[in-house]
Amino acid sequence: MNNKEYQVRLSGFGGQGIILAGIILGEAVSLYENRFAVQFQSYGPEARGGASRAEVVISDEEIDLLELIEPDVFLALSQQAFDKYIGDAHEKALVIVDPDYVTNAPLSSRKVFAVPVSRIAREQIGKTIVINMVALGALAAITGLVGIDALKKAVSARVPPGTEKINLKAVLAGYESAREMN
Amino acid sequence: MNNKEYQVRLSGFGGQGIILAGIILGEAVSLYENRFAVQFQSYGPEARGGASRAEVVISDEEIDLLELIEPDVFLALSQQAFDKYIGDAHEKALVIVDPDYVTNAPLSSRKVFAVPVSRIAREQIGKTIVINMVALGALAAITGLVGIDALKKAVSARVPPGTEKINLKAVLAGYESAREMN
Amino acid sequence: MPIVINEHWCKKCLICIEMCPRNLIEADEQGLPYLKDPDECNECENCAWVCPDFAIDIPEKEEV
Amino acid sequence: MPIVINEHWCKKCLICIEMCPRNLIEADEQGLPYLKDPDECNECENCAWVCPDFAIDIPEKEEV
Amino acid sequence: MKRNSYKKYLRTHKLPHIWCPGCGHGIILGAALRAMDELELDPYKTVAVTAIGCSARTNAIMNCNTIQTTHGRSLTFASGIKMARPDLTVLLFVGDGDGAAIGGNHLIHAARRNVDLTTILLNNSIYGMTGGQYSPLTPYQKTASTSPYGNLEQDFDVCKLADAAGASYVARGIAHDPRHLSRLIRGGIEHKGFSFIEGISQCPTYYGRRNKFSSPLEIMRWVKERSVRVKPETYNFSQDMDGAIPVGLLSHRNLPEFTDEYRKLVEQLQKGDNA
Amino acid sequence: MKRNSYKKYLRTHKLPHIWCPGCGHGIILGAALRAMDELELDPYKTVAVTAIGCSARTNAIMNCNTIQTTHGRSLTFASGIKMARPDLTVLLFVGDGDGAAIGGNHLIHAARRNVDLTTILLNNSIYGMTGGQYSPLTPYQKTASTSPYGNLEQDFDVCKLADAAGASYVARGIAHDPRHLSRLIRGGIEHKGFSFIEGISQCPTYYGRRNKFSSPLEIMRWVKERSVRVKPETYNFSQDMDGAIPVGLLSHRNLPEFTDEYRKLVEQLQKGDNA
Amino acid sequence: MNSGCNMQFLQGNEACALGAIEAGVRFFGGYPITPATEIAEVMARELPKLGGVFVQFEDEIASIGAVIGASVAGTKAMTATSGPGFSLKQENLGYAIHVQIPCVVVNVMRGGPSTGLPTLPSQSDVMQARWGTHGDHPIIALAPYSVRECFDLTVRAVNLSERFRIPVIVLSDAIIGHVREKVVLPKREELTLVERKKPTVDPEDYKPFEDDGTGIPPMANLGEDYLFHITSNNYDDEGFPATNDHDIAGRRIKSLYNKIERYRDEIDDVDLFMVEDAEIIIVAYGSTARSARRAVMMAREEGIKAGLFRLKTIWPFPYDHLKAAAESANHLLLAEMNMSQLDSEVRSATHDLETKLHGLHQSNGMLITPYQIYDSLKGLV
Amino acid sequence: MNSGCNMQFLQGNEACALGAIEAGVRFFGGYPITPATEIAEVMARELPKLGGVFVQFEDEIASIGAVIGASVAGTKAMTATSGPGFSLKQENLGYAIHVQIPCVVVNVMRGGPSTGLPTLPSQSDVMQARWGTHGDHPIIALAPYSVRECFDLTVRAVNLSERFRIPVIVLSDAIIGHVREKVVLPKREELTLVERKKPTVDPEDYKPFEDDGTGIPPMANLGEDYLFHITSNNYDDEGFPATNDHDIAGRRIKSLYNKIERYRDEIDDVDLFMVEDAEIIIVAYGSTARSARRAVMMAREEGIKAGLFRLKTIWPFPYDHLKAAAESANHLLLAEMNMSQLDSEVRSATHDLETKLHGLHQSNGMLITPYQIYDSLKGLV
Ligand SMILES: Cc1ncc(C[n+]2csc(CCOP(=O)(O)OP(=O)(O)O)c2C)c(N)n1
Ligand SMILES: Cc1ncc(C[n+]2csc(CCOP(=O)(O)OP(=O)(O)O)c2C)c(N)n1
Ligand code: SF4
Ligand code: SF4
Ligand code: SF4
Ligand code: SF4
Ligand code: SF4
Ligand code: SF4
Ligand SMILES: [Mg+2]
Ligand SMILES: [Mg+2]
Repeated sequence: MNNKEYQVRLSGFGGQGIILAGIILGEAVSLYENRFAVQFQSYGPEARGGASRAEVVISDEEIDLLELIEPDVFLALSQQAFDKYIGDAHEKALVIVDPDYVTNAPLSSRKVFAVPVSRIAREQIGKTIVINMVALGALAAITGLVGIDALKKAVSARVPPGTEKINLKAVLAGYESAREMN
Repeated sequence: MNNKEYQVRLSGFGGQGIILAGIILGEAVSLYENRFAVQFQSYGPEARGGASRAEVVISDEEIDLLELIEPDVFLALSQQAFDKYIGDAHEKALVIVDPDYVTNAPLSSRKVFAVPVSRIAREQIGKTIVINMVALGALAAITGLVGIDALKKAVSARVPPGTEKINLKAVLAGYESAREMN
Repeated sequence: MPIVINEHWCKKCLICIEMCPRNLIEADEQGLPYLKDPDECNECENCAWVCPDFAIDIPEKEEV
Repeated sequence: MPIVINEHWCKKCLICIEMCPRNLIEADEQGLPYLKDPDECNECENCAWVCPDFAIDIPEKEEV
Repeated sequence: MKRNSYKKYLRTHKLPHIWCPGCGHGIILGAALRAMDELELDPYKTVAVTAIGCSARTNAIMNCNTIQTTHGRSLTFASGIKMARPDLTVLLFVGDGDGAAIGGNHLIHAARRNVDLTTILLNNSIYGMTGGQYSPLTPYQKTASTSPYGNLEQDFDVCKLADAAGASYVARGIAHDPRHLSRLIRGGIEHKGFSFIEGISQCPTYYGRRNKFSSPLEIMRWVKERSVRVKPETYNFSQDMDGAIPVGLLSHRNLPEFTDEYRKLVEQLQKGDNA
Repeated sequence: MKRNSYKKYLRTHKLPHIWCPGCGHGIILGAALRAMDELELDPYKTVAVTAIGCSARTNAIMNCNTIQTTHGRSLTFASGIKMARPDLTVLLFVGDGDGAAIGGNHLIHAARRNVDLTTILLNNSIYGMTGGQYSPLTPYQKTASTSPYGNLEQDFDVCKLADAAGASYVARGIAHDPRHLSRLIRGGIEHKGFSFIEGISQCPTYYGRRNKFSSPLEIMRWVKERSVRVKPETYNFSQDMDGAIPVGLLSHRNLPEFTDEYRKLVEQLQKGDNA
Repeated sequence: MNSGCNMQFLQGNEACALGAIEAGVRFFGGYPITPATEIAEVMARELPKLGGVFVQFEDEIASIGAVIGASVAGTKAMTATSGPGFSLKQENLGYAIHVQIPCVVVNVMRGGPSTGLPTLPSQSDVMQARWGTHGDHPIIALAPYSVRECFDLTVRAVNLSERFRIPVIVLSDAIIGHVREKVVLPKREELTLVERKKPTVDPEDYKPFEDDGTGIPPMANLGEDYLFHITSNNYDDEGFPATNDHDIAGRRIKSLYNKIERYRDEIDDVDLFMVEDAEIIIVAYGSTARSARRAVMMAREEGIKAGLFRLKTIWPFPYDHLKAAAESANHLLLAEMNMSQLDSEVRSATHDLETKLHGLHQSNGMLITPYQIYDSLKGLV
Repeated sequence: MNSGCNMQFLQGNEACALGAIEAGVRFFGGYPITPATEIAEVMARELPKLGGVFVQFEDEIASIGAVIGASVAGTKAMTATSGPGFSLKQENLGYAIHVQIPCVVVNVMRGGPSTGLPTLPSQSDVMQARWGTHGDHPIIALAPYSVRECFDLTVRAVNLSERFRIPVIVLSDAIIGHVREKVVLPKREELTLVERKKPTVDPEDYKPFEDDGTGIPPMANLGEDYLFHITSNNYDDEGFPATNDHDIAGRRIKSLYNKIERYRDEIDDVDLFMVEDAEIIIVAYGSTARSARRAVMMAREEGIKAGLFRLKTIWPFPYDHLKAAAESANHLLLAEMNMSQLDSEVRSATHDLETKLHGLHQSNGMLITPYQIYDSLKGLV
């Protein structure tokens, strides 16, 4: 992708670690690639349970965009999240879904990448809790918005001590599985 | 006195009924002579105990003066009140004092009327509680600012039922005692 | 059916399962509770009382 | 004098008069209290304690 | 009362509600609705008043007059409503932060005045709505987002407080036993005077997660195990419970009720005037 | 302690004070000053905090650090002072309106936290400063400018309330017996934790005049006659006193004090950090 | 002080209480504070005789809360306070504005900040009356300048409040509240009273916040034929929370503003005294305007063409009226008992004019006297 | 999130808390409220490690009361809240202004009125920050527009507060408070910290409110060598009540205003972005200014001579700066996430200019985007 501002929306169930994924994506870009990112999310009671989302804007330059206007990249790990947040996604947005959970994705004009992140988490890592890491890896591979090295550093720095290994493994698994898709 | 605004300040001990006297003066003028009066007083804790004052502006026309600028008439029933409130009294103000209590009244240029109101109350009425009524009567007689009839009506209407007689007697006693002074 | 679970309201908290004195409720694969042995249910209504989501009805006899 | 009344502070409430166990305090014409019989005073300090105006001092023996 | 007839007090089209899975507030609301149903309260003559918090979410799903007010202030609004219209039945649902922190003063004063209001405090030991800060009912040493090292403050015995303030009906129930709680609420509504019912609820999302409870039920059970049934005749608010939680009707007194007293005054004055 | 040495805690150049003749507040302040004197409190290390009301007039005439705050909020300011500087001795003088009406919430929460503050409530059963309106401590049926037909509300037993909220030292004294009151205040200052002392005062100007007391002393005597001495070992806040007023130390407990708890946390964290 | 009788010598605060009673107020939630307490005291004495309710609450927050509650229950309701209490009422005042509950709040202004000058007059809560509560919101505030107007504007406050479903503030001051003067109160039958508009639709069709075309939704009372919900959050037409709906939120705020802007001709209220040919116009309100009127007369006697633009409705600020009046004047003199709080409003109103602006302000607990204003006028010619 | 380290990806609220800590704040009195709660949460975690005190109080009134108390006791102290809590704090805020106690109040603005839009951004407490408390009073309020500025302006708020003995308000908003972005925080030694000026006179000569010529009286801490009195009433130089002294009252209020006006060059803070040759100048602050900056760049690319006048200090309002900047522009565009609250201020500042004023405002819980502003700019050429 070229030198502009990329608007990324990550979404899924509450509890899937979507927010953490957004923060890690932002940190990877801004702390480990010395580029720029801003990250925001929904707050408060309305954000509890049900669908959850986190948003990141990524650029090579300083960013003055503090609200997502229309996502260039849209990741959805649940049907509910897909339905709720696809609304304003850009016509040409890259869409990434978990095909096991998003079964109905009417997206004629958009590029849709189906990455079975939950299956990968379960089968390759043995823990569904790392689903967000798998998704991050996949997103990195598909969009090229962040390098895998920076992502790995960001993950190591953020996750609870002792869980670095398994999380890194998950990121890589997602990355590998999606690499050929790009 | 001629057709202008008269500014009257009544003062004395807290508890001498100064405020009530002010209200009655105002009511006499405005309800029973169909002229105009506004009345104000000090409020709040600072007004408790010690010196007390009430102020009345009297005129034949509507009044837009809501604060005493300088009294034309100044009545003081205690030395403390005299000292505290004489300050801004008009050079040519009429001053009425109770000579038994205001013993030090340095008033070279002003007209001073000494009416022993407390003595009158005690000796003629037998109750010092009517001192304020005696003072009102005296003030009416000396200043002519209010007619004795109106004053009597106002007193009757205001004082607690059953006490009309004694209060009227006090007003008249004050009035008579001061009549010759005018 | 002695109890009816409204799957649109149920939030899969599993409280009903633990609170059935006869252990008659189980969760399906999706985590949704169901009455596994209707005949054993004595309609004690425990499950309905503790459901935080008003998701369990015990139909009136005459309604059944 | 076993008790000293500060007449600038005294507000003539008369509480001291009633609270002296020996009835030693009286009011003068102005309403100001005074100790009528100093010799009878045992310096119990009651009057000083109940004076709301800090107007009564019981001088220390050594100060006297 | 039919088994599901309590549902007429629900705005069912507002369901599912937005409480988290396993949140105790729904259980306590269910107990209250069943009490209303037993008493056959007329929804048109019933007003439920809440303030802000997850506790206040009871309101939008109840099918009667429902007034959601500012945080901590529901008792003031409710007092105005009851004083203006003593014929209405007024219920309150307050949170532990809402009712005992910011709203503590209104609680003790409404109790003192003995206004005929029924207040149900949904005690989940935490500020749920704002994401898990400690409240005046968070037990000593429990953690919350603003007591990461354990709560250093003592918690209120809020029933004792309400009683000391003058509440004439005081009770405590728990989510684990909603039938019992429902009877206590019913008693509170029937009682003429200020009724206070603490309902121990659970917040699995914040309180539970922070304090290592693995499920909503675990919190319910933890409470249940510590609870002991008491009776007003023998219970004394100062008695040492050795960590146990007294539940049941704790006190019950007949005291002059405020709107009643006021009505009598009006009658007396109006008689006097017209006489 | 010399007989008049308590006067070093007075700003004597501010005397005579502006209280009315016979106002009980001066007697209670005198009792407090003598307690301070017995304990030889260092005025530089002592802070007296008040709010608004005749009760707050204690402050300007006391010779120590004196902070007069907004109506009802003195306990919040005092909490901040004490938490920031636990080495200071902090005393409060609050009114019955100030401390129990608008300030009621801060009273119960400071009591709950058990912050080491000594609060003296000057109870004259009326809003003195604003000219005689009824307060939450005005007895039932007494008259005031806003209860011309007699007060319809119940009054608090404010000691019971403070105790129920968590105060670890609770006492009541009366203006008729300032020596006893002074001992109670002294005990409160010595006690480590939240101490609450109700001092029954008199407002002859408003409460007295409205309720047909002909002199300050008559109110003092009225109170005295109804008072009974009790002991914390045997006194129970729920006991029926049949109209009598219990005076003395009512309860006394050892509970963790908040600033102490906080200091321990800091020490623990700092040890951990540096280890 | 029987309000039936004709000529009386009344205090401003008394007149305010009597006005409320005549306007139909039957609930008063009080908390004592100088210089507003007399209003509560009159209410405490009079309301129970009329079957109305007076209660003194534990604080100002509770008293306005109860007032709003009583109003929801269908009773005209009022509270009165001064600066410190007015600050405390702000949160609940915002609630009432937001959920469109009528009520009247009297603020008898005294000197601030904080408890400041508890017994002395000021006009320093004027901007707070506009902006004291958080969030975007409109407000109506009226300022009486005589005892008679304490009565009249309280009646008007109740009426505007019921008509527009909005709290109305009466900004009195310690002078106007405490002064006694002769008044002849209107007879009951001379008063026009406004009652809130009730819904007429079927109960199941009632949406308590739906615009019926007037911008002012009909309001049912609690306990009658309509069930409804009120929320402090942003809400839809049915009164249910809509906290994430930008469209509804935007429309809601605009509708709150519009219901006031649209009816400005009913709400705006200025008293023009000798302004037609005036070269210098004084802008004033409340007790200061009383002095100003006198100053105008003094100036006119000297041949100075002075006039008075008196605000009886301060908020919404009558920009257009002021602009129209000021167009032909050379000078505007804003006289206020504060540090010139309305300065920006006056400048804003006259942004496109050449008129020169001057301020006469004083914040020391003293009324600005006629003589002070007169001196200022003379300084401008 | 160790504040020692250099580059971080931080949330605005976190940066605000860290700024406070770096500036020396050691007392925080909290009460939870969205979207400000994270500030309290960071303080709860960090302060005890530093020996500082975090306490969550029973409400917002108590939390600011305790903050003022702690400050009197010599500790730099802060509280944070949002609209409803900000309304509740107004009475005590006025006290702190009046008695000249330093402290910092952060208001992370969300949509009102009432609880309105609890999780969504707005800038609708801007006028309340100026006028929320009763009585005449000055105030200082700052508005950050980035995470880095949340840090910087909190430090500055603490400094200004200590320097001028006045509460300082940080007006953040739900966007700025919650956004995460990269920041490089200054090192401790790069920061200039201000400590309040202590008295140097002999204890018996200390008058805590006597002007030493600077307009800012030195302030002793409780429990040190000076005894003093503070009163909420109007006070003399010794701090004792002077509730009937008009002279003292008048001087006191003026001195409160003057200590701010006199030091405007230290307090005023505007960021001029491409304004020199601008024909259209946007006036904005906080998150809206962020969008505005972007819009200016977009417009410049199209050859539109746009510029941004950004308020970092909102109060006192920088009338002179705005007038100077606007002099050569044809158009001013005031962009705010509210119903145009600063309109009168901007009009007032440009009263004597020919510049045309326009408003772009939105009150629906949504940020005004760069594109919206850009469109408005285009509409003006
Ligand atoms: C004046 C004010 N302060 C703070 C808040 C933020 N707030 C909303 S709900 C809440 C507390 C909720 O806790 P609780 O009362 O225990 O109810 P729960 O959510 O736990 O049921 C707070 C502090 C507010 N809305 N208004
Ligand atoms: C917020 C606020 N509300 C009301 C007042 C007015 N006010 C001043 S003192 C007081 C009550 C005083 O009564 P109390 O606390 O009993 O003290 P007392 O004067 O009787 O000693 C009131 C209501 C105020 N200053 N501030
Ligand atoms: S009604 Fe009783 S027995 Fe039947 S399922 Fe429910 S809890 Fe079990
Ligand atoms: S208790 Fe209710 S919500 Fe929970 S699992 Fe059972 S039916 Fe579902
Ligand atoms: S010291 Fe005792 S005995 Fe002496 S006068 Fe006083 S009260 Fe009476
Ligand atoms: S008690 Fe004190 S104030 Fe009262 S009369 Fe005696 S000396 Fe005077
Ligand atoms: S946050 Fe807690 S209290 Fe709120 S809905 Fe969820 S579980 Fe219930
Ligand atoms: S009004 Fe009452 S409380 Fe106040 S000083 Fe006078 S007697 Fe004391
Ligand atoms: Mg809770
Ligand atoms: Mg009192």
